[in-house]
Parts: sequence; structure tokens; C-alpha cells
Amino acid sequence: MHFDAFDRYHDHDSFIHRLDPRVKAVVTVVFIVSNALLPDGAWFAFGFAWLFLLFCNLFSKLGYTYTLKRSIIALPFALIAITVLFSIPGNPISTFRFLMWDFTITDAGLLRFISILIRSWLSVQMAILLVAVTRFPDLVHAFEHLRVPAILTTIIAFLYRYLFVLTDEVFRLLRARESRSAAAPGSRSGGGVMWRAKIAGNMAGQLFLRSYERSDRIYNAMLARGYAGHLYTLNPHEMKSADYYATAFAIAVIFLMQVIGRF
Amino acid sequence: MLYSPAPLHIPDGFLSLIVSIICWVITALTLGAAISRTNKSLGERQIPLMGVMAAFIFAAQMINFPVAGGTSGHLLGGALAAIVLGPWAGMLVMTAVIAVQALLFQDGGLLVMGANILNMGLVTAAIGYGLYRSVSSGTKTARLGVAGVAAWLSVMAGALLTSLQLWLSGTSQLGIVIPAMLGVHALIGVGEALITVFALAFIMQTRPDLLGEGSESAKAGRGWIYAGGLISLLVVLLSPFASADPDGLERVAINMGFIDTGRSAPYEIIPDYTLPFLGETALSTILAGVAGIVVVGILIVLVGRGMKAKS
Amino acid sequence: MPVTHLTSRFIAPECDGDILAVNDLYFSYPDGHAALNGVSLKLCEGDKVALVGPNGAGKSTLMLHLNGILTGRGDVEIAGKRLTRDNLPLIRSMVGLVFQNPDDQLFSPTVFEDVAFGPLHMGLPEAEVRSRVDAALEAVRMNSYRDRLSHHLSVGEKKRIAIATVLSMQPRLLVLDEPSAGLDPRARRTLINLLRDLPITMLVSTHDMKLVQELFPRTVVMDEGCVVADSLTSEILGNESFLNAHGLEKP
Amino acid sequence: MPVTHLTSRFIAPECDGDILAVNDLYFSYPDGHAALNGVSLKLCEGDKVALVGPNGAGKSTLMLHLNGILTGRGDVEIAGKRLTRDNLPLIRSMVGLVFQNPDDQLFSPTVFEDVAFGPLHMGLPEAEVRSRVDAALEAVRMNSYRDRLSHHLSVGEKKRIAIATVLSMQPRLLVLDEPSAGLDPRARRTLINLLRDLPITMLVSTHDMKLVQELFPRTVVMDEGCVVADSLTSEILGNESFLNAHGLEKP
Ligand SMILES: Nc1ncnc2c1ncn2[C@@H]1O[C@H](COP(=O)(O)OP(=O)(O)OP(=O)(O)O)[C@@H](O)[C@H]1O
Ligand SMILES: Nc1ncnc2c1ncn2[C@@H]1O[C@H](COP(=O)(O)OP(=O)(O)OP(=O)(O)O)[C@@H](O)[C@H]1O
Ligand SMILES: [Mg+2]
Ligand SMILES: [Mg+2]
Repeated sequence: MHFDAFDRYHDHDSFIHRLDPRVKAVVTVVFIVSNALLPDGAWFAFGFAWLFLLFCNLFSKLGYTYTLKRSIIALPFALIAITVLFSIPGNPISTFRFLMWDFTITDAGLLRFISILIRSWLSVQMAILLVAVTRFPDLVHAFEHLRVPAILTTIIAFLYRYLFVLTDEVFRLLRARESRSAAAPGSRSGGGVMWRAKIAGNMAGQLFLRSYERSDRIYNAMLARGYAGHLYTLNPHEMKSADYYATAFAIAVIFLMQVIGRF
Repeated sequence: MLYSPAPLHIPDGFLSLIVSIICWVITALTLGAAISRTNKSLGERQIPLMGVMAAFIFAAQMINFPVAGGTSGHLLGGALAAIVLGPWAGMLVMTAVIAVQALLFQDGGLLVMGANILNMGLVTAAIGYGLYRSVSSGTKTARLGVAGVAAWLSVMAGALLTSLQLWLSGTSQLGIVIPAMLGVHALIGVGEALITVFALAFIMQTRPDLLGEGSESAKAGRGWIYAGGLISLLVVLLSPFASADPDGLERVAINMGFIDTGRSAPYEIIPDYTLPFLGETALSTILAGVAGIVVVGILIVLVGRGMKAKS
Repeated sequence: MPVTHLTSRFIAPECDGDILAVNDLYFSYPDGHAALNGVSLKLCEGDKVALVGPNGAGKSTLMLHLNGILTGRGDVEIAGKRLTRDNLPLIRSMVGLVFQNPDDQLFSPTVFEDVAFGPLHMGLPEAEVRSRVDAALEAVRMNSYRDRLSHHLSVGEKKRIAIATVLSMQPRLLVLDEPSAGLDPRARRTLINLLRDLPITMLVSTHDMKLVQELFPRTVVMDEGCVVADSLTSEILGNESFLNAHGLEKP
Repeated sequence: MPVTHLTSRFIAPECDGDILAVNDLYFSYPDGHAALNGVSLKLCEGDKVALVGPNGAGKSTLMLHLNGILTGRGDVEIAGKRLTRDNLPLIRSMVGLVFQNPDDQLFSPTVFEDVAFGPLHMGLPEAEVRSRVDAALEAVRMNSYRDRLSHHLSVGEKKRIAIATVLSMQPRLLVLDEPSAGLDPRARRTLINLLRDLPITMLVSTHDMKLVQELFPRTVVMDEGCVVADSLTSEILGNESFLNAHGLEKP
């Protein structure tokens, strides 16, 4: 099995793909912070932010709708925000009865609800774009440059490498369980809930031990190649002038977005 | 489905800037302590170990078991990670998992990652480890039982914190989000508890050395018992109160200035922060932030004391 | 590499497919990779058939179809029953699938619990479960291992336990994916004797051409998602240019 | 099973041990299991030697001693230098150890980083590291893979990269633990050709007797922690009763 499906990187040769990963990481975070700073109902600024996203999509050769298509992932969480529809005081728009309660949607509530959704939706798209145009190991390097503690970036790099190995292992375990989940004619199959939970716990324990022992073997392999407690990397990333221009441009656009949002 | 988002991963946009920042500060302080502890106390073997363990937690979250009617139980892993790796390493491992979930799958946002790490990584590890540590020299049954309770409580704590953050951000109504989140997670927590207990039982049976005397898990100090116990106590006291009387909680919060903090529209914050004549809102904002940081600071000091007392 | 097609010499032996009948099976993985391109195959009660082919030929994919873990376009019939969503659990009690890596098969702490998983899931009464576990362990000659932790066993021992975990379900068809991989010569010999003695219909995928020669009268060759030969083993092993064309070697 | 001892026919070829000399090595695992019971072994520059024996014979344990990952009682000398705690880094740069499972060996996200790991940790300057990575990838004919992610590779490709990760350290002795396990015949053939062409002294543990016959003029047989034979491959493979006594088989 190959769970390369986990890899969200899209290999193209575009201006944005070639940018230094630091630039992309920083611009993404600034964009998301900017979204959070935009006041409720700043429709023009929201629209402008979306145009910026379209522009980035286009320049990444991903097609206009690439991030749009993947952005529904955060939608289920919107359920949690639904209560603001009724909770913010304002002019009532409509009232309905559900079971024994009356719910009144107010205009202020609606405004806030929609603003929350748009902010979230814009931010998610930018994050989607970031991993589509940056290989994950490069992103981790970017975080190293941005002073994220080395121990964290190293754990993340290992996590990324062994994610694929261990998820394959889990899927094979799940598959083995499934293939023996049989029934005999005339008896109730499946066992009790406790028994099923026990099987799942056993699988987690099994996976833990194998991971633990694997980490021992990896440590040996590292020792064999000269590891003595410190990790060194050859890091080819260097900021070029194009990177500085792109950063300046993106920050200017985001600043403009804030200005539009305020007036 | 390869990967299904859990309801505790808050996406960007659902928390206000100030709540996100306060959570980031608390998280960063705790992680700073975790990193310096880990760098000091653990050998170089810990690097591959923690990396592979993070991949393990990630993969183990995919193990599920059918409960009834198409629903299934599965694992979040914060308590389990802390119990088998020790609290600081467990926190770092959970942080890596949450960061990768946010970066690679957009499961949870970037700006709100501080909150997500706090809810699912730090608090779960503190409760999980703290309670387990209090019986770590007890019988097998006691250890497993407490681990189960700790796993359940850790999920409840994550849900409670998430609800409070959403409410402070003005994203949800307290009277609805608390019972809804706590209700759902009371069930999810049972799945978590069962898998944690059976996984630990498996490890105790096959490699008892990994959990026994002299293991990583036994090394951390007794300070964790106080930290974990204190947080658990808060959760146990606050949850029923918040569910039964959300208005009461809201009144308390208003009196203490918390509400204004979270909800003050972000564009007001920036000028108020920078201007010398602090408005009432801004003052309460800062006070609330400071209060949060102080609470965390106290916890860290307590834990540090405990560690010193042991060594 | 072009798929070399059958000369007329390679014709499937007479068989009415009373245990397994696969009819024109197509399957693509979610990423679009077409792993099976119209596979047809029949097995009769008592057949012992080898399934060979280069890496990526689709052997494992085909095997995963035989008890409905994957479902492609086309028919799979087990003992005359068409495999559908409804009779999946029933089919699974008839087809015992053993994966290549025994570590994937064994998820319980003790040997006993693992071998008992299938019967317990089938909802059999306790006495029946116990007697089936005993019989299955007896068949692989591992009766003394019932209370051992599977984690600490050697590869060869794990392999035999893995086979016991499906034997305890009393399957009518045993499907083994690369059973001899990773075994040392002695363990491999033990396994060969075990497979020879088991009185069950079996389909075995392998890269071990010597195992094929010793154990299986009939061989099915797959390449690029198709069955490219289905014939007597001696005939297939005799045709060197055909073997080379499909990345295989004489034993 | 009693250990069959050497007949006088099995005598190690003349060799002054100028690359590897292991002298009376004993080792027990922390749980008390004695895995090596006095192993002695010599390798000369240019030797290609097979190390065979049943599961649990102590082959992997011996290999872990050759660059000081484990240290038992007795002497290990590499190119005339005794292995001690102080010259560990030096020894590790001379002995390239490749583990059985390439997933354990390839721990960096990209192929380039993995192959560069050894030279970097030897403290070489950047230009030198780059040229060594190029040369190592060239040697295993994987130059076009340098920027690929390791987890996207097939087993055969991973195996070759794993060998490149130690070649980049320009070792004087290559130690491979079961290099052909899990490969299909075609990938196995590629590996055999690669090993034949590499102009380095090597010690290779394997269960694949055909590989031994094809590639190695000299074979060392271990069982129960001892070297029970060290001789010409043809002689060892010719003595069937000896092979049987140690759980081995003729290819
Ligand atoms: N989960 C998956 N997603 C996408 N493609 C897959 C997946 N699993 C297998 N494949 C591809 O399908 C094809 C058939 O794979 P399969 O595992 O059935 O081959 P095989 O004959 O069993 O090979 P091997 O001898 O290596 O076990 C291969 O090209 C493989 O890369
Ligand atoms: N970490 C360990 N702790 C305790 N015993 C061990 C450990 N690793 C190996 N052993 C034991 O030491 C003995 C030698 O093991 P080793 O792995 O060296 O054998 P091997 O010849 O490489 O076998 P194989 O062909 O299966 O790889 C075996 O009996 C094994 O069970
Ligand atoms: Mg296969
Ligand atoms: Mg070995």
C-alpha cells in the first residue's frame, strides 16, 4: 500500500514554487493574521483577499479553483459557530420554532456568522496553497530558519518520514482485522463493545511496541553513520532578490487589504 | 476515509486574535520549559524516539472500533503519549502531531495552533501523566484504572477549554457550546479511555520494562501529581457548573473582564495597546492575558519544584 | 515492458470453479492506477495453485478481492455464492486470507487471543471457540505456544501462528500472500511441509520459484493486472523466454 | 540441536587480516542471552565474504560489533586499529553498515539528505560532501533520485539508496545485513550486479544461498554464536550433511 495520498505537494515549476519556503510561510501567516484583524462585514476587503488568493493560485499553475475545491474541510466546524446567529443582540430577521424553543436570527448575528465563515475559509485556502507549492521538508527547513527550536523541527521531520511507514502499518493491521471479521450462519457476530475496544487497544499497543523498537533500529543506523547527539544539515536555502520583492509585494497587498477593510 | 478531522481541531477564523495570542503565549512558555527539560535530561537517543513516537500517535489515531449505529471510538493520544514517554516528551510529541496535522492537512489552523496545542497536547499530557504518576507504584489494576480515568478527563478538559475559547472569542453561545461539546466528548472520552487502558495493558504484558521502575515514564517528578491533579480538579469543578449554569459563568467572566478581552474587536486592540492612555477594555485585555500567564507560570514552577525535590 | 501473451500451450486445466470463480475483474486504486485489468480465475475443491508475477503485477490486489476487502468491477464467487456487501461476513468465514508479514496479522498479546479472534467474532459459543483454537494450533504444530506472547516469537513461528489464525475459522479456501518471504531455509522447509499436509484448497502468491516447483501442480502467472498464463507448473517453468518476459526466473 | 564442528577440510583461507580482524568475541544481551560465544574472523582487502546461518545464529549481533554499536568482550580491529571508545568516529567512517530494512536506514525526508548524513557528521566541508553524495549515487546508479522523497521509492530503490548512504562515507569495509530480502527476482538481479561491481571489501549476511553461490568465493557459517565453518563457498555448499546440520540448504 502506498499512502502517498498524504502528500499534498503538487510538483510544478512555477514562480511561487521557486520562492524561498520562508517567504511562503511568513506570507501565509501574515495573511491569516490579517484575516483575523479584518472587522466583521468588511466585504470589500474579504473580496480583495480572495482575489489575492486567486492570483496566487494562478501563479502557482494550480488552476483558479485548486484551493477552492479543497477548502470545504473546515466546514463541519461551522456548526459550532451557528449559535452566534441567535446570540448577538440586533434587529430580528426571522424567527423559527425548534422543539420547544424559539430562535430569532438577528442581523448582527448573521453578519458575524458569515464573517467568521469567510475568515476561516480564506485562511484555510492559504494554508492549503502553502503545502501545495512547498515540499514539506523545505517547509521544515523554513521553520528552522525562522528560529523554531531545533528539537521540534527534528521531531517533525522524523514524524513526516515515518508517518508513511506507520500509517501503512496501521492500514495493514486494520485490513487484517477486517478480513477476519467474519460471521457464521445463525449466530450473532461482532462480539461485545468491550471486546472490540480491547482489540483496538491491543492494536494500538502492538503499534506502539513496533514503533518503539523501530526507533531503536533507526538510532543504530544513525550511530553507524556518525551521529553523536547533534544533527547537521546542508541547507541550500538562500534568499534571492526575487524573494525579497515577492515578500514586499505580498505584505503591501495585505496592508492594502487592511486599509480597505477599515474605510 | 484516510483521515477524519476530530472536533477539537479549531480552524483559523474561529478564535479572535487576542484569544489566539494568549493561548500561543501559554503554549510557548510551556513548550519552552519542555524543551529545556528535555534537552537537559534526555540522551541523544531521544530524538529518533520522539520522532517515531509522534508518527505512532498520528497513526494510532486511525485505529478505531465500531461502537454502535455507525459511530466508532478512537484515540486522541495525549494521555497515552505522556504516560509512556513522560510528560515533557509527551507534550513535544503531541505538539509535533498537531503541527503536522495543521500544516499538512489543514486540520486545525495556524494562528490558532497555540490553542489547539494547549487543548489537545499540553493539558491532556498534564492530566494524563499527573494522575497516572500518583499511582505509578501501585498495582496493575490501579494503574490501568487511573489511566482510564485520566484519559477520559483529558478529553473532557480539551473540550472544556475549546468551548471556553470559542465563547470568549464570541464565536459560540456558552449555553449551547458547553453542553454540546462536553456531551459529545463525554462519549468520545470513553473510547479514548478504553483504547488507552487496553494499549497500556498490552504494553505491560509484553514489555513491562517500558513502564516500570527506571523507565522514561517513571523519571519525571512528583510535581506533576499536583499539576495534573489541580487541572483535573478545575475541570471537574468547572464542567458541571458551566453546563448547569452557563449564565452564572458568564456573569463571573464579565465581572472579571474576560468577556471584553476576547470579544473586543481586534481593530480596537492595536491602537489601545499602543496608546499611552489605556482604555478600560484594553486594561482588562492585558490583565486577563497576564492572569493566564501567571497561572501557567505557577504550574510550571510547581512542576519544576517537584522535579527538583525528586532528584 | 510488453506483456507476452499465451501461446496456445498454456491453457487452464479443466475446473468448474466450485470453490472460487473470479470473472473479468477490473480494479483501479483511488489514485487512478489500474491494478487489475480483467482477471478471470477458477479454483476447484482441493486445488493448490501458485500465483506468481513481478512486483506490482497485481497479485496482492487480487487476493484482497477474494474476501471483499477491495471490491472492483466484475464478479467474485466463493463456493457458488456471489460476493456482495450483504454476505461479506459469511464470505470472510469461508476465505482465510494470510498476509505477507505476520506482524500485520497478529495484533493480540497472546497467541491464544489471536487465534480466537475469528471464531469469537463469528459469535461461536465458548466451547466451540476453544476446540477450534486447539485444532488450528494442532494443525500448524504450535499447540505448546498457546499462552506465549506473539511479540517474542521468531518469524517462522509467527508465520505459522498467522496461518492458525485463519484456520480457526475453518475456511474452505486458504489464500496466502508470499508465505515464505524472510524465512531461513529451515523455517521455509517446515512451512512447505505444513502447506503440503493441509487438506484445504489454497491459492499462494510467491516470488520463490523453488517453492512453486516443489509444492504446486498448477501455476497462474500475472503481469500488469492480467493473467498471462494458467497452466501446469512444469510447462510454465519449462518456457524460459516466457519467464524472462515476465521478470521471473527458473528455480 | 548440537553444533557440528569443523572437519579439518574447512579451514579459513590464508589471510593476514589487514581490513578486519575479530578476535575471540563474546557478547550477551542485557537479558542474559549469550549471542556470541567466541567469534574470530579475518578479512583481507578486496575479500567478498558471505555470512550465513540459521535465524538467531548471531549474524546481526556480530555485524553490530564491527562498528561499535555493540561492544562485547574481545577484540575488533579495523585496518589495524583496535576499536575503542576514542576512535569510534574513525572506525565508523571506515565501516559502512547497511541494515536489513531500508526504512530503518533512510530516516531523512529526502534522498539527498540521507546520503549526505554520513559525510556531514564526519565533519567534511560542504563541497566535499556534495561531491561524495554525487559519487555514491552514481555508484548505485540513482543519480536522478537525489531530490526525491524517500517514502515514494520502491523497496528495490530504497535498498540501493541505503547502500549509497554508506558509500558516501567511502568506507573500506561494507557490511550488509540481508540485502536481498523482500526483492523480486528482477530487483534481486540488479542488486547482485551492483554488489559484484562495487570494488570494496564486503561482508554480507544472507539466507539466499543462490546469492552466496553466485557472488561470494568465500563463506562463513555461524550457528549458536560461533563460527562453525570458514572456507571456500564451493566446499561448503558441497557438504550437504553439514548444511543440514546448520539449518541450511543447497541453492
Ligand atoms: N494503495 C495503493 N494505492 C495505489 N496504488 C497501489 C496501492 N497498492 C498497490 N498499488 C499499485 O497497484 C499495483 C499492483 O500492486 P500489488 O500490490 O497488487 O502487486 P503485487 O503483484 O502484489 O506485487 P508484489 O510482488 O510486490 O507484492 C502496483 O503497481 C502498485 O504500485
Ligand atoms: N535486543 C536483544 N535482546 C535480547 N536478545 C536478542 C536481542 N537481539 C537479538 N537477540 C537474540 O540474540 C540471538 C542472535 O540474534 P541475531 O539477531 O544476531 O541473529 P541473526 O543471526 O541475525 O538471525 P536472523 O537470521 O534471524 O537475522 C538470537 O537468539 C536473538 O533472539
Ligand atoms: Mg504483493
Ligand atoms: Mg539478523
